[in-house]
Amino acid sequence: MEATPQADESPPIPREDREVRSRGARVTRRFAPLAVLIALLSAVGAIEPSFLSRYALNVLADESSVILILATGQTVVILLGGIDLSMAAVASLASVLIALALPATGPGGLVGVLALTTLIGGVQGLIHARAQVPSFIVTLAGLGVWSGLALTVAPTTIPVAAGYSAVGWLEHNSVGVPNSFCVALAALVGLAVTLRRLPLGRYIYAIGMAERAALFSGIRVGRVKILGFALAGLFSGLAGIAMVARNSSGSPTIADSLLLPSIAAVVIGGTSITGGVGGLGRTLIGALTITVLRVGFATIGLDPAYEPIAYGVLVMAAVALTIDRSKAQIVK
Amino acid sequence: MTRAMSCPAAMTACVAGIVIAATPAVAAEPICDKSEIRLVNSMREIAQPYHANLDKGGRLFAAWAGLKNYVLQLNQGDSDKQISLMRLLVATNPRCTVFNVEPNADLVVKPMVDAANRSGAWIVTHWAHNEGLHPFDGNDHWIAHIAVDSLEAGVAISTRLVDAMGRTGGVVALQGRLDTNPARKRFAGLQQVLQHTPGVTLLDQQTANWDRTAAFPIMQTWLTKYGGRIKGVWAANDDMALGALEALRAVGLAGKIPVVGVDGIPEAIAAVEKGEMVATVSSDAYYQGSIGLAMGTCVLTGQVPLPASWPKEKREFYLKLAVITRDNAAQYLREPQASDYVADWQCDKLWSRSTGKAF
Amino acid sequence: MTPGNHQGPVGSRPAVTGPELRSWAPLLALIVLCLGFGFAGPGFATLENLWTVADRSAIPLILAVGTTFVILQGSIDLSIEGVMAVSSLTFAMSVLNDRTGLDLGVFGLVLATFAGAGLGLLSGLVTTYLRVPSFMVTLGVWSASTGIAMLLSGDQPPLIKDPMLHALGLGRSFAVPNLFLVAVTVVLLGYALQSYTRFGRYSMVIGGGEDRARLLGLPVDRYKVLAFTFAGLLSGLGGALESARIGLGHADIGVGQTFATITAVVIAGTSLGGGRGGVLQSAVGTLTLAVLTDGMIFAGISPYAQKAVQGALILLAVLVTTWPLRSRLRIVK
Amino acid sequence: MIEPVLRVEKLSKSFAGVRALDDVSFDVRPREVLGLVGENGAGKSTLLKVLAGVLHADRGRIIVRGTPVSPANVAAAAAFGIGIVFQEQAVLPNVTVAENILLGHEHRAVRAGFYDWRTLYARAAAQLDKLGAGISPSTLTATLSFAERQLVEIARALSLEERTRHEPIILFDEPTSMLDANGIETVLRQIERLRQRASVVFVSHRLDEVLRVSDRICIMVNGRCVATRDRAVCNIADLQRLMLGRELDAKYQRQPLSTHGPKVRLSVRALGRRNSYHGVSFELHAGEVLGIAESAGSGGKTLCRTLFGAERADTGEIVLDGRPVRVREPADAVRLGVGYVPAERRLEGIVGGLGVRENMTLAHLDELRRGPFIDLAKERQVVKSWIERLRIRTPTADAPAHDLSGGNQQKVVLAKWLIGQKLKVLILDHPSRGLDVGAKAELFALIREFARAGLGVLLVADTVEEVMALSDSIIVMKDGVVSGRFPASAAKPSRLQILERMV
Repeated sequence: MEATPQADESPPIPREDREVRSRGARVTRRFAPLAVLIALLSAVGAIEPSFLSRYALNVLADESSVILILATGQTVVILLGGIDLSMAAVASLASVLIALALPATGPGGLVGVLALTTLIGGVQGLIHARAQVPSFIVTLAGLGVWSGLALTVAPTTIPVAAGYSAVGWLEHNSVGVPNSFCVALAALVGLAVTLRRLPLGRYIYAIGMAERAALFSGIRVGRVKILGFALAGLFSGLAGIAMVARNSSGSPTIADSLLLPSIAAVVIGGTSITGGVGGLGRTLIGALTITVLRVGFATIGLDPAYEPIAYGVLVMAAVALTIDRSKAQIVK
Repeated sequence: MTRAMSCPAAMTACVAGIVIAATPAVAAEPICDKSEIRLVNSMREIAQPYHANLDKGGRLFAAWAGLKNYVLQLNQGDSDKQISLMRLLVATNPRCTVFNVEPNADLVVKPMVDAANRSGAWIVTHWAHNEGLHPFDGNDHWIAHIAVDSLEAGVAISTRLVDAMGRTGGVVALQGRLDTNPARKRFAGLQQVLQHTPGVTLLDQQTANWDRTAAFPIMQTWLTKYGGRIKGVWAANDDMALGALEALRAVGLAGKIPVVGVDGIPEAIAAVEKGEMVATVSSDAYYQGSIGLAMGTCVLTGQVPLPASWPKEKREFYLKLAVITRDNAAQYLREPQASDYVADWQCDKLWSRSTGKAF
Repeated sequence: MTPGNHQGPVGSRPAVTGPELRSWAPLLALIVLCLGFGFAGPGFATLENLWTVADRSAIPLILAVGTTFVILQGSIDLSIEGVMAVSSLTFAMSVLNDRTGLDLGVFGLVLATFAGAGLGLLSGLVTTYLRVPSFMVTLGVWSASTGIAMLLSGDQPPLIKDPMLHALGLGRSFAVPNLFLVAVTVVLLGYALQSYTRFGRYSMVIGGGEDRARLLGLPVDRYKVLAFTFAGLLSGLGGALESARIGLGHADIGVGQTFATITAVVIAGTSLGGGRGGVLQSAVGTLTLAVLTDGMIFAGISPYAQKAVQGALILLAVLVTTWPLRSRLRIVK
Repeated sequence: MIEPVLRVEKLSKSFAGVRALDDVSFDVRPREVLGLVGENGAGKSTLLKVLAGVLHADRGRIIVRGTPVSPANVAAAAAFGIGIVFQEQAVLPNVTVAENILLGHEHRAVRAGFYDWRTLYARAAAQLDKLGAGISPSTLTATLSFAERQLVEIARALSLEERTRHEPIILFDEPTSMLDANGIETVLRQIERLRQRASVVFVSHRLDEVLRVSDRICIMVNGRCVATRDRAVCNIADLQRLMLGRELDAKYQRQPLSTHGPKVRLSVRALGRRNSYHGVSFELHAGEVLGIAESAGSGGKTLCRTLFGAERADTGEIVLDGRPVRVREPADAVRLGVGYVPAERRLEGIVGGLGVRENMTLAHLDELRRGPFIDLAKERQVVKSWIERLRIRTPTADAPAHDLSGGNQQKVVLAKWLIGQKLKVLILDHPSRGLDVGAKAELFALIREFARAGLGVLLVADTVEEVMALSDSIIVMKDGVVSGRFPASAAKPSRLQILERMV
């Protein structure tokens, strides 16, 4: 997956039709995802009205929190033009470590685990950026290593023996909405501000859109990439915490089933897989869509088999709609 | 797409239970009208015979009790989802809803019980072992936890195995996924038996994740590694036992080396009847899939007092185990009818299959 | 070409010794590995265990051959598990079984294989005509086909009752496991395709320089679609054979295979960038993994550790092959 | 008069409004070698690409042996008997020589999709024999030297003889630019041999080569063929005079000022990079514009990219404001106050998807921060002022940069650096590439203006016109070494003097 630099000689796409195309893409990118979400919600609601009750929506919010956290981290990496296949595995590892650590360390342990997962992400970023290995290889390898490690550290489910209160509050409602969702949302907003208002954010978009140009503008591309993957690691850690809070225990495979949904959340939201285009608002929509799919289908008694099918189709459709074809002539 | 947690043993319909001190005859106020009652079976999937039978059992009861509202919740091995599905459903009419839960993993029990207590729905759980978590500790809506003593299951099959081996020779053991309680307990059962059988040694053990496809090559490697020294094969569930059996078949040893498993899935029972397997523990999925719903219905219709008033041994108990061997295999191959269970569904017979053994 | 981008230095002879040497390294690694386990304990270095490893590697070999062509072209196929699931159930339900009345025998095998090919075709078409990166497409196909398999599977995995097919999956001919014979045939076929057909050679060409291939007006898309279809075909065959061996059709039959296959293909020097490596390399890689797994069971190491080892291997392999390509202006996503 | 095998009539081609070919016309006669010369950007490569079907003309006709054709792609062009020899990077390293030669038209060598390697090798060998090249068709192309790969390219072009009754027309697109002396010799000898069996169009920067192999030479300026000369009646000097084309407009006719201060901004000492340039030393003063004139691939461009940290230097040192500095990556250079305006604007200059504003401030966001945040108000105001100051024509400050015209994009890139408070040295890499005359003039004026403000400006360009128009002092580079120096103090050099030392 190496970008092919076009020689300056090669003819650029005539401006007008590029405008048309990119405007069309922009429109679909912005509105199609929201439309899909609304359509799904109303469809499920029509069949099972209680699904739209305030309580049920609360449950939805709570359910979406973990996916939202994972997807938020994933968004940064995808905006950079990469992908992180290891996030779910790292989250599982984190859940185990937290469950082991809490009794001894209390809240302090959480900080430690977050630091560790951030480091894990950073290391993957380092290998990707410095050794110039495609991110999806590095993280595919990471997926194996970290889940293998988690299973070796603790082959069994580990109930939180003591100190659950350190994470338990996430499961309560303070402002009428589950705290876990508030936290996820807060994290998302915080990151969104970073992306929009901090130089780092500009750098991330610039790298995703035109890495060379970013490099030639004096951006330390390697450093930014490492930072991006470190962020993904941090959010994997957060997801791990949310998982422990929700299940009052950690397990080496607890988050594994969320890998595909979290990536799907990002691309279904309309963030382009080739990088540089998209944002966290879209990821929020994507995450909610995925959640409606996950629990909505089951609620209306649809055979769960249709759920993965829906993912698959939606992912392909979303990428086909949002991908920026003018960027790379060669798609691999 | 994580691996299935297979479904461990339970017990059989045939053995009559010691009936526990009958419940007070005084019937309480009905909580719901029959028409309001909603029955929910929450389980992993229905792609495996065991789960399919849980569902069938539930439907048999609903039909027998004349309750229209039966809901099946599948979580596809996703613990998170199992919890969310329950939380969503109790958004409406919780107090007339009964959950009969086959936990995807131990860890889902607490969140689901909390959901029940908060919403006022009623829940009966199976299998899981949650240290320090009991229905009678103020969890008034957790009607009961019906556990299966996996240790006992492990002991049961292990005993049959060593006997079939003539109490000498080497055993290889295929473990279930190590992050599940039954896997650990059943293996503990094997170790217990081996302690008292000096003639038999454990040659090797590996986890095959409850999985037939994974068990096959492991068994192959063992066969080459230990060759003739393998005199018996122990598997934590039937699926892996059958995988190992295929490996034996490939080298013409099927039927010559005793194999044991747990679950009593049809294939395994057939193998037992053919003599290719020595024993399996049939889990009466039909019973497990219906008894929780029966308990709930009795509570809601006021035919039994509120669970809070029940003695501990009625809130938390083990099912008795029976083992399927060549002698009794035939009777398990037949598809059960509602009539086989009507006796157990009576509100005064709800505990007919308890071992009475406390935790 | 500006001196800025990562061409070989002007006028100098391009470095070739690196790759040339490396191409033998994997084979050496495999041999060393065998020797290591052989000396570590008794029983490993026996003919019987040789056949065990052979049998274990049979289906991975078949999967690896298909995936090799996709990777040679610089694409990737993550759909293996899903495709295997679908073909497994198609197979189990079309041969003599306890679910449907069908009894197509060997044609069931063909049917299942074509089912796989169909899914591969889908991946290929979406990648080339909608221009969606292959790893996203195949991720989607993986998910979708898993769902399809679940639909087919219903509430009870269909059991295969056809003794002939069961024997095919389990039996041996002249002491050699049947499946291994099938696998060897597939590998040889794959090698022939790679070195004697336009499909094989153009896969190399596309991997070596897709822009050049398009410039010369080669039907690149056609061969890409072909590669995905072929990969799907072999994933289908693999799924069906796995079912024949285990005796039932199951949606989880291929779990873990995608990761293992890509690892196998990559560790023996087939470059994910495309254009370098081949079927024989993939075969060596697959055998290496099989020996590793076998040896680890011998050594009593839990399979959980193997996951980690595979992960480490894939990274190591890619590091070794891509390290020389590093340059300040190289863009890698 | 002999009937030409190839006639080009009023061919025109524009890229994003910039004329690359402007009604160019010429003939190629049977078995003749036609040399095509002209300054970089004169349209030579574009012309060949159109003839070979890689690009498509906007207007005009291509007539092969009396029949008008418009090749859709390389394969189609080959069917008309037109073959092109790309630079050697084009061959595939990972397949055999034979496959490279016959790629796409294996014909008899592939039956029903199956390769008959013996036939394939035999047919490839036949092509190689025409060249008398001692390359085995079965070797892996990666193991060949660059010169040998070039021969493989030629053999591939020759192979189209088999598909046309007529003798082929072979186009050479700067086949020698990447080769060393021996390599060049081999290729030229091949072109000599080709005369026996084909017609050739030969493009090169090196006039001596052109004079040596061509029968006639067509001189291109600004996308048109301004003259055609027989080899017999012209010499390098004539060609150079013709290449410089019409006398330049007055606005470029300025005496270089040598009024820049004595302060040395940048001094480069014996800088060298393997296989690119070596032993380059010079000093760049504050307020001075130093121009490096070179023909493509002579090392000057790489040198500039080295100073910006995009390339590594093997030897020598870089001294900025008296302090020796190390630049590992462009970011280091930017921190030190060095800016770079790249030639590949769309690839390295602008981030097409981002707005003008984001592009302008990308390199100096730290200077626009309030606390950790970007001070958007300040940013807008700064950007606004620069848009006015550089007269950038854009609908809004937030319009996507790729919607701007080349000239305005270039101004945005310029502004990106000028915004920087501590900018010391600005490196311009072919700044006027792809700009029309008006945009050029405007750009040059700006550059001079800012140079006066104490900036050290380093310019590398391959057209004498551009270098002359901007520079106070001039360095000429050829084959990686400095082949001429014209300090501002000395008398102003003639454009011929410079060209002589370039080619």
